[in-house]
Amino acid sequence: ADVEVLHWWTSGGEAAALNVLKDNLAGGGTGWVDMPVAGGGGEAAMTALRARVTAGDPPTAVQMLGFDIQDWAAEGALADLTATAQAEGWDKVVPAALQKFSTYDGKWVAAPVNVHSTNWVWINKAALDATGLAAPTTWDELVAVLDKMKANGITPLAHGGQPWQEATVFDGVVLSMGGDFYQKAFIDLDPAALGGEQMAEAFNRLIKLRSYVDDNFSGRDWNLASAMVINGEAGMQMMGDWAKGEFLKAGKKPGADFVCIRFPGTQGSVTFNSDQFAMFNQTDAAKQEAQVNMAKAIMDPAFQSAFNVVKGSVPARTDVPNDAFDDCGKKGMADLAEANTAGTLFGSMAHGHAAPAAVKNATYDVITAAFNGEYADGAAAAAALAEAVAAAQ
Amino acid sequence: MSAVTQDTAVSTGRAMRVLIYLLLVLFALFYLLPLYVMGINSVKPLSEITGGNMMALPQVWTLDPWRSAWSTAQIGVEPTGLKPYFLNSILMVVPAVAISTIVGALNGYVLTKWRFRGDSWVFGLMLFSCFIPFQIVLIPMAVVLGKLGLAGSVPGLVLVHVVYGIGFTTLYFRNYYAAFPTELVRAAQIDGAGFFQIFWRILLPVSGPIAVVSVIWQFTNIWNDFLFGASFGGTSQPMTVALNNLVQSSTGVKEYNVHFAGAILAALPTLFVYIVAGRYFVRGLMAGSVKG
Amino acid sequence: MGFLDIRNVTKSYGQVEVLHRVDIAVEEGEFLVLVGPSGCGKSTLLNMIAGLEGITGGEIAIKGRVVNGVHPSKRNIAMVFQSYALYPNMTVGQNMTFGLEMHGVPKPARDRALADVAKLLQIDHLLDRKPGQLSGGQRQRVAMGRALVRNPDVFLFDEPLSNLDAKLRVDMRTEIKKLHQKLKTTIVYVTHDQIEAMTLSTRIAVMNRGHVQQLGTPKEIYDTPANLFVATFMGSPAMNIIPARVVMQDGVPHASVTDAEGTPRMLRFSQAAMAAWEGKDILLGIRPEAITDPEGADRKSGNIQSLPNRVTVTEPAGADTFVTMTLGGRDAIARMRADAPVAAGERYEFAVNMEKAVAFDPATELRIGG
Amino acid sequence: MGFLDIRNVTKSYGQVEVLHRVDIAVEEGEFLVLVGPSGCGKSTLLNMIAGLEGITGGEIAIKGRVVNGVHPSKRNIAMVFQSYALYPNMTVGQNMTFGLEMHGVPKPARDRALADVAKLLQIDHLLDRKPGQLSGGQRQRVAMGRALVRNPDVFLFDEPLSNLDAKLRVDMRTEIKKLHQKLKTTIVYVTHDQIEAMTLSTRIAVMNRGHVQQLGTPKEIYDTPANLFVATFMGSPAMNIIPARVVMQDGVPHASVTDAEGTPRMLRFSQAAMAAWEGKDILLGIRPEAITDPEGADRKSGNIQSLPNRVTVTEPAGADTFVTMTLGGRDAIARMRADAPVAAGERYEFAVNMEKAVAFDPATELRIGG
Amino acid sequence: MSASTAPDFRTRLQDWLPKLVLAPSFAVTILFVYGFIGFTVVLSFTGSKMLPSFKWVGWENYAKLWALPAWNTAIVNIAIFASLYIVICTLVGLMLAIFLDQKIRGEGVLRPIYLYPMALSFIVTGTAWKWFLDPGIGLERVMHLWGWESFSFTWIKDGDMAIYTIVIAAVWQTSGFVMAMFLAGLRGIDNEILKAAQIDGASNWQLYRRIVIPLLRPAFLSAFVILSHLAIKSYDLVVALTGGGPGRATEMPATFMYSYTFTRNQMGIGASSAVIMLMTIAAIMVPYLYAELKEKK
Ligand SMILES: Nc1ncnc2c1ncn2[C@@H]1O[C@H](COP(=O)(O)OP(=O)(O)OP(=O)(O)O)[C@@H](O)[C@H]1O
Ligand SMILES: Nc1ncnc2c1ncn2[C@@H]1O[C@H](COP(=O)(O)OP(=O)(O)OP(=O)(O)O)[C@@H](O)[C@H]1O
Ligand SMILES: [Mg+2]
Ligand SMILES: [Mg+2]
Repeated sequence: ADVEVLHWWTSGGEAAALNVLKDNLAGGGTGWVDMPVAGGGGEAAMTALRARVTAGDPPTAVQMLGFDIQDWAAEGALADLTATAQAEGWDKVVPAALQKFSTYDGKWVAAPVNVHSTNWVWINKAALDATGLAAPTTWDELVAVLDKMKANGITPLAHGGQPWQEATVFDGVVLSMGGDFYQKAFIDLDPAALGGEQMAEAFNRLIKLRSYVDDNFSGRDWNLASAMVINGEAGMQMMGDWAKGEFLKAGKKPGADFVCIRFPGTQGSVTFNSDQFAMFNQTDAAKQEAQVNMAKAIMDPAFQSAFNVVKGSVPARTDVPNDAFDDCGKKGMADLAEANTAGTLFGSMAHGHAAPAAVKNATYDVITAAFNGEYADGAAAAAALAEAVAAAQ
Repeated sequence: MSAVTQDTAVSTGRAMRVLIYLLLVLFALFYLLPLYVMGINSVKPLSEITGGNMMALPQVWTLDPWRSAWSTAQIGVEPTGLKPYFLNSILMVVPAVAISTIVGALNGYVLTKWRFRGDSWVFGLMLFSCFIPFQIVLIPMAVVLGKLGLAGSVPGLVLVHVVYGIGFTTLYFRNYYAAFPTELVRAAQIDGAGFFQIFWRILLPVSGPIAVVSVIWQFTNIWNDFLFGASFGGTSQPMTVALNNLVQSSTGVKEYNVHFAGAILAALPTLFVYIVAGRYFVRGLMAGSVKG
Repeated sequence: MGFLDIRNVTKSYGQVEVLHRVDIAVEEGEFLVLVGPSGCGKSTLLNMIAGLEGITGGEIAIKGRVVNGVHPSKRNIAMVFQSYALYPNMTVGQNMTFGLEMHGVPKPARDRALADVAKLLQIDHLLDRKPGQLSGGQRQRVAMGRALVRNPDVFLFDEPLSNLDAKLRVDMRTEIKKLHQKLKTTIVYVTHDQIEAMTLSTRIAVMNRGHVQQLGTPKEIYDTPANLFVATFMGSPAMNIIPARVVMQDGVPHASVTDAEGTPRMLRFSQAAMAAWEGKDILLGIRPEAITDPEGADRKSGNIQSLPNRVTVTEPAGADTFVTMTLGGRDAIARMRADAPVAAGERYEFAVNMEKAVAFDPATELRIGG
Repeated sequence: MGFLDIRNVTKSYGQVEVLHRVDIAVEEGEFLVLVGPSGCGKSTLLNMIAGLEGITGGEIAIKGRVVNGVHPSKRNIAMVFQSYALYPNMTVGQNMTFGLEMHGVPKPARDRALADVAKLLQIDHLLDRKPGQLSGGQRQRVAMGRALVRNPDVFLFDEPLSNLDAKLRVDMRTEIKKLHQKLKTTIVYVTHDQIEAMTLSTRIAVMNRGHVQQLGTPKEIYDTPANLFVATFMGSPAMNIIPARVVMQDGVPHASVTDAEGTPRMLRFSQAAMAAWEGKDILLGIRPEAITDPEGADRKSGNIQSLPNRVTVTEPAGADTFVTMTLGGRDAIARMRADAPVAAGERYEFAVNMEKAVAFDPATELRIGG
Repeated sequence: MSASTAPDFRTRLQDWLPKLVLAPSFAVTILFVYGFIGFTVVLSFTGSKMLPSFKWVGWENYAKLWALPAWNTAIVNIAIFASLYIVICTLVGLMLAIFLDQKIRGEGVLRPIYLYPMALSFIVTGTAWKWFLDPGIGLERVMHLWGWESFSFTWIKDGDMAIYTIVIAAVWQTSGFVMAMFLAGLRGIDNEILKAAQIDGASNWQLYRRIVIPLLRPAFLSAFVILSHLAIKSYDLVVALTGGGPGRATEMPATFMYSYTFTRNQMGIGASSAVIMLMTIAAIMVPYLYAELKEKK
């Protein structure tokens, strides 16, 4: 039987990476029916999914992020993979923070493919060297480097003005205020933390970062921002690990041409988002079998390695050998393992792994507004954030 | 209709005419500019785009982006280019346009030549369908398509496009047939022709101009539709969805030249239709179809 | 019982009754013309005979068969429309045989019928043209041919000549007349041109506001109009309607009419019965051709009266000269010979043919004096 | 030099010359009617006078000033259009004063002019209505009012009555005639209705295919048409054109015409000059009203000839009866008294007024015999 | 009356056929348009989140909707956008139509150029304009490269101005269509009226202002109706051009409705915003339809 897969990895490297999975399945006699819908980080795909499910014709497997999985599971639309998971021992190799999304009510409903961590900073090596400073590890060092870069006549921070990009930056900022605070504010949605002084400070930092961004940032695609770093127009970019692909594609070498660091002050902690394949209920036995085959194939360590090497992310299993990965990839895997054991692996707010969609979007609204200077200061923004989150819940 | 197509009797001075031509040409440039930008950048290598002048002619001319967009670009897991989706679009557009045009023609025929009590109401109700935002019908439409077993199939898409197209086609044909002498229908009745015979033998043969308008309108709308295609296309997605997949991927590398080539490729059929049959479009508008 | 019977037929659109109890029996071979002002219901009545409009009340029978509710194609009628209603996408030949085709007549028979009719109407050389390539007169002929080819019981014509220019109209009129004399088919013909009505018909029904005002031969309608409406509707220029008083002189009734100066002038009636109206006001109806110059007056008439009066306007129209004068306080028109020696502002001695004069009761507007 | 001079004017659209060297001088106060079949160039000529079409060759002068190239608004002309061309968005009053407003006439003066003209045309009660709320006749009046109010040198009318029904057309015709008699403005008037042309004009220009065929008074045009085209175009029913041969009898020229049976009948010419055509074939032109019943014949005529013939069709038209017969192998029409005792198929003794007959050279189609 | 007056079968069938032919379209319209509108109205009173649910919440969604700043932004934006878009499109369309109507050589070439943007999908339009308006790579950059260093055109990046860039692109896309409508209207005006006005002494400017433009009233009305409904429905262009940004500065009711229904899993609020949009469209359309249909009777 075939699996029908709804996803939004439609072009270039992503699609090539997915092809690895497709070929794997084909080897096992399971066909692949492709249903790609790109746009808006999966928004269009989710709309299509809703139409498919409402029509009573759900795809076999759907690429999905964070809370969407939980929401669909709550609707009772997802298939139970627990038997397979137990047989394969998934719960031992998948970080608990990921399991929170892959399971619902104690049952496995999705198979995680990768972990993207979002608190990365990509720095042009030459630009950094020109400042004479080391790669920053704290907020103050970061500000120093940025100031120096500004003085050197380049745009210190390359940024694309789309809400999710701003939120990605803000993830790092909040995480740099401490893992507990991140947990309280974005995952527990504690009103005190959301509207409090620390959040005000976080917003002030965000507003500060805005001052290092050129005027043309709004609406810019993230990869154009990457290109600015690559060709030295800008000093650094705060972006998830998918940005690495742009650097590699441009023929740049990690360590030699560019540097990858965790957002200053967040080394040891990781905010992540994880692409998973949620399995939708199927009535046909053959399809159910294909579905199980697909889940197994996804969790196959060889696949996880092969896929993530191409995609730039790190495997969702912690037991995958890192031989195939480059420096940044190795660092990412190590950080993930470390955070997992230390309990500092957090779902990314910006990528819908901290709170449900309504809250996420309400947060976007405030972050974007703050970044665009609509609030007088961080305190005002923090107050607005607390209010918006409360309204969205 | 010959009286309608004559030029105005207004005479203009020489200076004024120069000014008019100037403005007309300026506006033509304004309208052509985006097409120029897309065209010129679709024949440049990517490096010239990210670093260079958008308006400049390419230093290196290349047709690779076109080849790539058509047949090798990655759309989903398959590096197929837009080619296979083109066929999907055709399979969807042709029946949808044909059915909606014929149904519209029949409706227009009934609404003008077989009037009955309340026919204006029926028409008014149908016309309103032209004006609803399609996002709102997505969920209930999915339910209905699911119940009909048409979800995720070309026939399902055809149905959707026909349903939301007949408002327009009916409007066009109604306004056109309203000007068609009712006496002809009466003559045919006396000659013994029935309802459908009158339609096929008398009205349809003279419906050429308005049929062209209806076809252009429906063709462009359906060809360009994304929302329904993405939601109900299932595995037979139309061209727009593929194009969107090509240009919108969120975390992949963006090959702008390929995107532009793809965009033009996807627009070619509609551009072709407009340029070839465009004169009838204006003529159709003159036949009164703009009203409503 | 006639060949085509219209019995007490009424027609309403919603609340509005547009035809009131119309009752006409048409004999076989008759040429009935329906005439009347625009909107009086002529086309509606014709469409009801054709079956294109429903019948609200009463019944219509063709050859004794009641046809209310029978489909138009089953009535064995043919119709010629004002706009000709030729099918623009078909050739002349196809236009003419479409009805036969619809009635399942096989091709050879159709072609035979077509050839006959085309020859009769002299349009054999046009059969392969489209209507758009024909002149107005040719189109009119094709429309007639389309009707003829069916060999129907009744022909219906709805203002078939009104789209032609004046000259062609006269020619086609004669042609229709000849055709009728040759074929002797029953015809119902609608027009609002009263010359057409007069020349073509065997009988005329003058209609107004959904009522038949008078039904009779052209001569009856023209010479003895039933009422003021018929009198003024038929004839061009219209009959002069002159306020007058009936006065007895030498024991015979005269009409006393004031001339342009207000002087009463006596015109002897030919109808002795007018004596009954002595001393009363009436409306005197005299047709323009009955007021003329003495040289142009009808020598056969037994009652030519002289009427001196001042001329207001002269309009030489080639064949005749129309002269306007004031009579009984109103404008009256006289039709005179082309070179009658009249000039505006001068006095002239007109000759009035009182044999042709009629009188109306001003109150009821009905004709009086028998 | 006239008041309005059209000198050798030609007009071409691209390669096609639609007007060929037209040469007309219009006197002040004249009423010139341009008449001719559709497409002969009447409107084109009028538009050139108005300045709405360019002049390809020749020149047009108004009051001695050459106006070629002068903008329409600067020519001091006014024009009434076939469709009336009233501005639908303005009231009647605004329609009528728009021209004055455009010429910068102050409001009080405009209002005065409006009041005068509205009174003259009896449309004072309509001034606040929109054109859409008027009947055809009222619209026509407003269109005339709009022209009158400007007090122009020349009035141009392009078929102003052709959109009215027959009755109204006759009334408005008389009214225009009266108006011209009162105001004495120079008028150029286009029509293809020859009755209008005859009754209204002081002079007529008959046009065909861009040529002026004849320019003359109505009587000249009607009685002595320059050629066959003018003869048959003017008059309704058209002049009968009968093939004949000139024969000398008793030293005077006669037309020998074959009757329905083919028997030659002699009709004596009034024109002695026809003797020059002895033995030759000619076309004899006799108007229908010149062939009549003996009782209806013109008593003043000095040359009434008797013509026995068989009747083909009779068309009683109320005022007259039209009788068709065969003469010289062709149909000819006679206009007779309404109750002339004729019937189709029977023989009758017609009276022909040969004083009114004309003759044409079959080759050149020009009138002969002086 | 005799029995033979009952209509024969064929006549009766012919009486019914027209209605039978119209019936499917009518049924489909009732279900797919009015049924769905009804469904949306019902949804707007429920607590639907990700999928439709029928938990009745009364007017709560409406209350929430009007409390949302983004909705207010959307309302303000649509007001700005719709008024500018309608006015500019009408003016440009009218101007082009009047100019094209002056016996222009090459009208056959110019007309399709003005019309073709209608043929393009929003993805194409959005991509092209986004590029063109982007200061970093588009017009501004080109001007800088060509030596006009002080040239600045950063509207698309400016929260206060971005809405105007949508106006530009939208005008670009539909003004040609409006031009065609006006052209059709102009060609329908009786030439004799234009002649009459010239003889009356009107200059070209007066001729158009006093006579022609008032006569184009029906075309204006049609243009208004079509443009206003396009404005209210405008979704594609916003998404493709600015994605609602910068920030949420170019949020419109249609994008708002879509995002609440499909990406924020707040279908109830989305439905209530849809109902408001529908009511606005109806408020414009119904009187127009009523007048139009009554007049044609
Ligand atoms: N479908 C209809 N609904 C309502 N009234 C109608 C309808 N058709 C015709 N009428 C009215 O019926 C009356 C008669 O119309 P009809 O067409 O028979 O007139 P007519 O005598 O043929 O006029 P004309 O000479 O203008 O053709 C008119 O007053 C007309 O307004
Ligand atoms: N713009 C034009 N281009 C080419 N030919 C034209 C044009 N306008 C008129 N014509 C031709 O010029 C000739 C004269 O036209 P015009 O309108 O003057 O005729 P008319 O005598 O007024 O006819 P009608 O009685 O039908 O109004 C016609 O043959 C017509 O086809
Ligand atoms: Mg009628
Ligand atoms: Mg003309």
